[in-house]
Amino acid sequence: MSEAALQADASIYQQLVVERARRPLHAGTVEPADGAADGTNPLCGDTVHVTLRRDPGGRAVAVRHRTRGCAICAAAADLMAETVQGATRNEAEAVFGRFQRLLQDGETALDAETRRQLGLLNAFGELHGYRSRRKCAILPWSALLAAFKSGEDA
Amino acid sequence: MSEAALQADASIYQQLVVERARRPLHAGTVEPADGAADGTNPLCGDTVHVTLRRDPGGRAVAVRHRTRGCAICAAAADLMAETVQGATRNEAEAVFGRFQRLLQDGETALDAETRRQLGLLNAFGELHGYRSRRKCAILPWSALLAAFKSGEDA
Amino acid sequence: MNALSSTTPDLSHLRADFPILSETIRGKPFVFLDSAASAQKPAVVIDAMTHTMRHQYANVHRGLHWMSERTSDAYEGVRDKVAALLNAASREEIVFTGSSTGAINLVAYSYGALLRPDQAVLISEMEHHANIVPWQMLRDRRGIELRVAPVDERGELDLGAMEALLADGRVGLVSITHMSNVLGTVTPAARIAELAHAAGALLLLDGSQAAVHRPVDVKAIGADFYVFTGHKLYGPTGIGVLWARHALLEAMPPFMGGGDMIGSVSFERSTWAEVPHKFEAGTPPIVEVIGLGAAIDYVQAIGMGTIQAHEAGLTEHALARLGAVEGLRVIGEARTRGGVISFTVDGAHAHDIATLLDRNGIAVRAGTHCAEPLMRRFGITSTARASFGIYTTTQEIDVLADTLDRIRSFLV
Amino acid sequence: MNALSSTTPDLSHLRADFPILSETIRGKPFVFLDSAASAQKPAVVIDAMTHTMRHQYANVHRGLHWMSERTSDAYEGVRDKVAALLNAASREEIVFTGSSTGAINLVAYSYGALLRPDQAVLISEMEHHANIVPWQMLRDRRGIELRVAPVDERGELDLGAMEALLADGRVGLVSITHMSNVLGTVTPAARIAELAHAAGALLLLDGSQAAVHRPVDVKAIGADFYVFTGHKLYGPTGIGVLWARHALLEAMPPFMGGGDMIGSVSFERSTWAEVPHKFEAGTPPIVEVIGLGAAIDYVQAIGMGTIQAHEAGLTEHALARLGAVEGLRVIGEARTRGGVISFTVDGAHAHDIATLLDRNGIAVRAGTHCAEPLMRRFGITSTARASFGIYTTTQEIDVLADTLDRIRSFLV
Ligand SMILES: Cc1ncc(COP(=O)(O)O)c(C=O)c1O
Ligand SMILES: Cc1ncc(COP(=O)(O)O)c(C=O)c1O
Repeated sequence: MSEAALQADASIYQQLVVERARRPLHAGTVEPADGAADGTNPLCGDTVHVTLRRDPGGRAVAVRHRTRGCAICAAAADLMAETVQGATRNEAEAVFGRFQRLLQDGETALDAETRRQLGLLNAFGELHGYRSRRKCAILPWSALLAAFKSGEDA
Repeated sequence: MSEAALQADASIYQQLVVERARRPLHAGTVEPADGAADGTNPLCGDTVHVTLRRDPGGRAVAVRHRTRGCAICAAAADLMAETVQGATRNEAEAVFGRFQRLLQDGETALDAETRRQLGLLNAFGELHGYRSRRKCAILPWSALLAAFKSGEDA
Repeated sequence: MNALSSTTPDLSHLRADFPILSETIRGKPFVFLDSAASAQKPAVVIDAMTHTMRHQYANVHRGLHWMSERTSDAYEGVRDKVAALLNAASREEIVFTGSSTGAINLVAYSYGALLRPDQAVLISEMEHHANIVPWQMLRDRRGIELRVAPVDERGELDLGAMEALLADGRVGLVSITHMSNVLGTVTPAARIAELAHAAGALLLLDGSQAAVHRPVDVKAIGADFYVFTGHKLYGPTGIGVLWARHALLEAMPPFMGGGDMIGSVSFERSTWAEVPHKFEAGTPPIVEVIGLGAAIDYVQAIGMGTIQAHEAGLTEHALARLGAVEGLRVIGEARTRGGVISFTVDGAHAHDIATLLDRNGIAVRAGTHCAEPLMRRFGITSTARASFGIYTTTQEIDVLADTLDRIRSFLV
Repeated sequence: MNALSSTTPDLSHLRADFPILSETIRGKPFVFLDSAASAQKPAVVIDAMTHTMRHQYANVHRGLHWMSERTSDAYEGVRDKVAALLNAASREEIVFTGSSTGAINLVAYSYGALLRPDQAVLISEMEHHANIVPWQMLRDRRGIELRVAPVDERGELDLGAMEALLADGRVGLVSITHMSNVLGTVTPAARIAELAHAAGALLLLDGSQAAVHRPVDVKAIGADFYVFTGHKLYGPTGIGVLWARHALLEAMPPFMGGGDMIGSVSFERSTWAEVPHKFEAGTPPIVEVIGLGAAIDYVQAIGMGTIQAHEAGLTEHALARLGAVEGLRVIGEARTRGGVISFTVDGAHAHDIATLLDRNGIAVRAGTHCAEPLMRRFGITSTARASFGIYTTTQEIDVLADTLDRIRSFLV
């Protein structure tokens, strides 16, 4: 097993992604929750269940996910939960917007400030060369935004 | 209008073909007839009506056609009527067999004896390079064979 | 005699793009005047297909791997090109089929299943069999009525009669050619859309000919369905297009079942994929779609308006030249027309004309042109037809006219 | 480890015939193990298509001119090649469609219209969606029953259960895959034909995979319908084949309406052309049919028996090598099988495996493989699948196994 080959694997599945897929830090459910939603990818059957609790100002003070899916999806869910901790729905949408640009155009297309704001999410930078896998990383975010919305509608 | 061009035209529509299409020698109907049949080409709507009278030995002593069709079809009908004059059904079928080989393979593929037997029908020798027109030359023959048969069945 | 007006664009440089045009036929230069049956292909189309198969091919949609992703991108990219060509509202309105015939049958089966048995479909006397037989089959399957709008002596649609046929409000769909493949007539599409909609009917336009010869704007026309076929638009065989308004595609049941058109499958029940995929069952004509994309790029670079002007010039020239051939009668004299001219010659059968033209290297079509009812309308059994493409020249038309003169004197 | 038995033919010289195989993917040599989704094309197929479009192209059947006649000859000549490939009784039994999916839908619409609502269609648990959804749609349209024969743990058809499902004599058609695109299982076609016929049912075989991997003899099998798809047989996209016994084609109503499938057309009534033309409406995929002919010549020159032996050797080797990867489970262990191997790896999702293989230049497919019910049968949501073609080598399989080892240790 050559070093070069391992590095090639690692360029798309960075250490952080593999670790969070194996041992998520934000798995579980928030109880009681102010918002909950499921995301499902009909093509592969992967599902993400997101629950959250918000403070009176609308900030998500707790976000948890239960994911049955591939490593990309599981890690994306976990890093999402970490990143949007304390965010309002609008702020979460802004992060998601940046994340989508990262997946769409790749790291090199983004300015330094955006890259800084993306923080841990930069781990998915190489996904932009794997178009069919982008939806795996996006699935948790659709569930999150639906969870925010379900909380507001309730 | 160049000589070469005229010759090119004439190589497929020999003088005999053009003449018989314009002024058939065997057009009309035999009355009373011992056999009659129609041939129709559904692709172009051309029709050939063949009537014949037979002697006790089964020989077609009179054959006439009424053709609404292209020059190839009209000339083929007229030259057919001339060629099978006095033939039995079996003999007509043998002529038709030789004629089909001429259309299929061309003059050069036939032996001298066959070419001799074909007589006037050799006028259609170049048709073998024009596959889609062969059925125009064959149509009168289907009508003829059906007319023989209709006579026998009656 | 060289009646080309100065406003006619000169496209003769395009001939070099079509390798086949330098072939010889029976020792004569190839004069191809049968584009309405199927057009020849420019090298860019052939090369796009070849390049795909040599360098970047795999099945689309289903694969996660590099080749499959790249091929899917190329395939889906053509939907945008088609949407732009027709000015469709979105790429999701573009469904790939096998041909125009495939597209019309899709509508006849799928939209046809939504028609009530007491409704009618209205076609015209100048339709191609592809726009007659599917509706007859629907009639025989579902009991709907088939109505036929007449064509006048000039070869134009009788709009008054059409309005009368629509008057009882029972017509659910008007399905009309946008340009006749026999008469060259271009139909007043926007006006027909108004008439149809005023009577509560939808409008399908058979653009198999029109889309090749002029700019098409389905939004400006106000059509509901539009179909065309790749091989006439200088593209590959095996690929056709159905455009339909999004809401219609949403409402219509699927036509064929299989892979790629489903959401999920269980033996009890399956759900359908989003449009347009709902209508694209199984492995699509991948390489052919990519080739169609190259063909669309090619004609768009020339400009459909330029193509239309070029053919208008050719048609004018041809009508003048052919009109001077003794005994020649042009069938159809519509005021708005494209580069398709059908004719008969007194005393000479269309098939003999076609064969003698072929003997001289000139390819025209002879027969009923898949429009038997129209032949009956004009009291003829067949015509010879010369049709033009972007590569057609006035010289070729002159060769046609001169040869017809000679053939006539030889045959008659 | 190089377990290739000495009887396995060496076909590695064929790789040079496939231009795409020398591409690199993400900087790595291209290891294409996704032939079951769609095969790559040898240069002879690409060249046949290119040659047609560059030198000898026009629409078929309708034209009297030289180009049209020559193109028609080439097109019709392929019917003989297909008939020989399948050992059909005559060329008239060969119908060209757009794909396997198109062919099965043709039967579902056309033969399906001849079934009585109290009859049933019997499929199996291991069908591709292309052989499930058309029958569901027929059920929903006509009220027939859809029965499903189970698959055992090994991935073989349960023939006892099948016989029981046929026992009441109400099954009109058995429609079964000749080789599973997921499990590799080759079904006992002749035995199924006996069972079906004994119960008064006809048999359709979905040969989309089988026809690629082994000799097929529809007469020896005793089948009634057989379908396959060009793009998996090293041929073009956009072309499929339906074979059916002549008497069946005669009895069946047409599927699509349009040009070339009619005898004559009037608005009141149309008559149909002779088979097989009755089922080929509109301009067919001309260039694709010609390309399919080149593909058939190519595989026939190698020999379908040789191809089968080659893939049997590869499959044996692959089962041994993959079986040694920790946590890897092969789905399907049929005793008669072809070169398609689906597997799961404990703790690693199929999509991650596919992506990491792709990162290393190796193309496999991951997902449900258009066979969701079969996934459910085996209690899984997806698999990774490696599938072999005539150009596949044991070295490629070794690279796959080694890379899987590494990926596993990396991911799990
Ligand atoms: C067993 C089987 N049946 C049917 C099909 C459908 O073939 P196509 O997509 O070419 O119509 C496939 C392949 O996708 C297959 O593997
Ligand atoms: C007006 C018109 N409609 C429909 C068709 C059918 O097109 P296709 O044979 O490609 O399906 C044609 C051409 O043949 C046509 O000219």
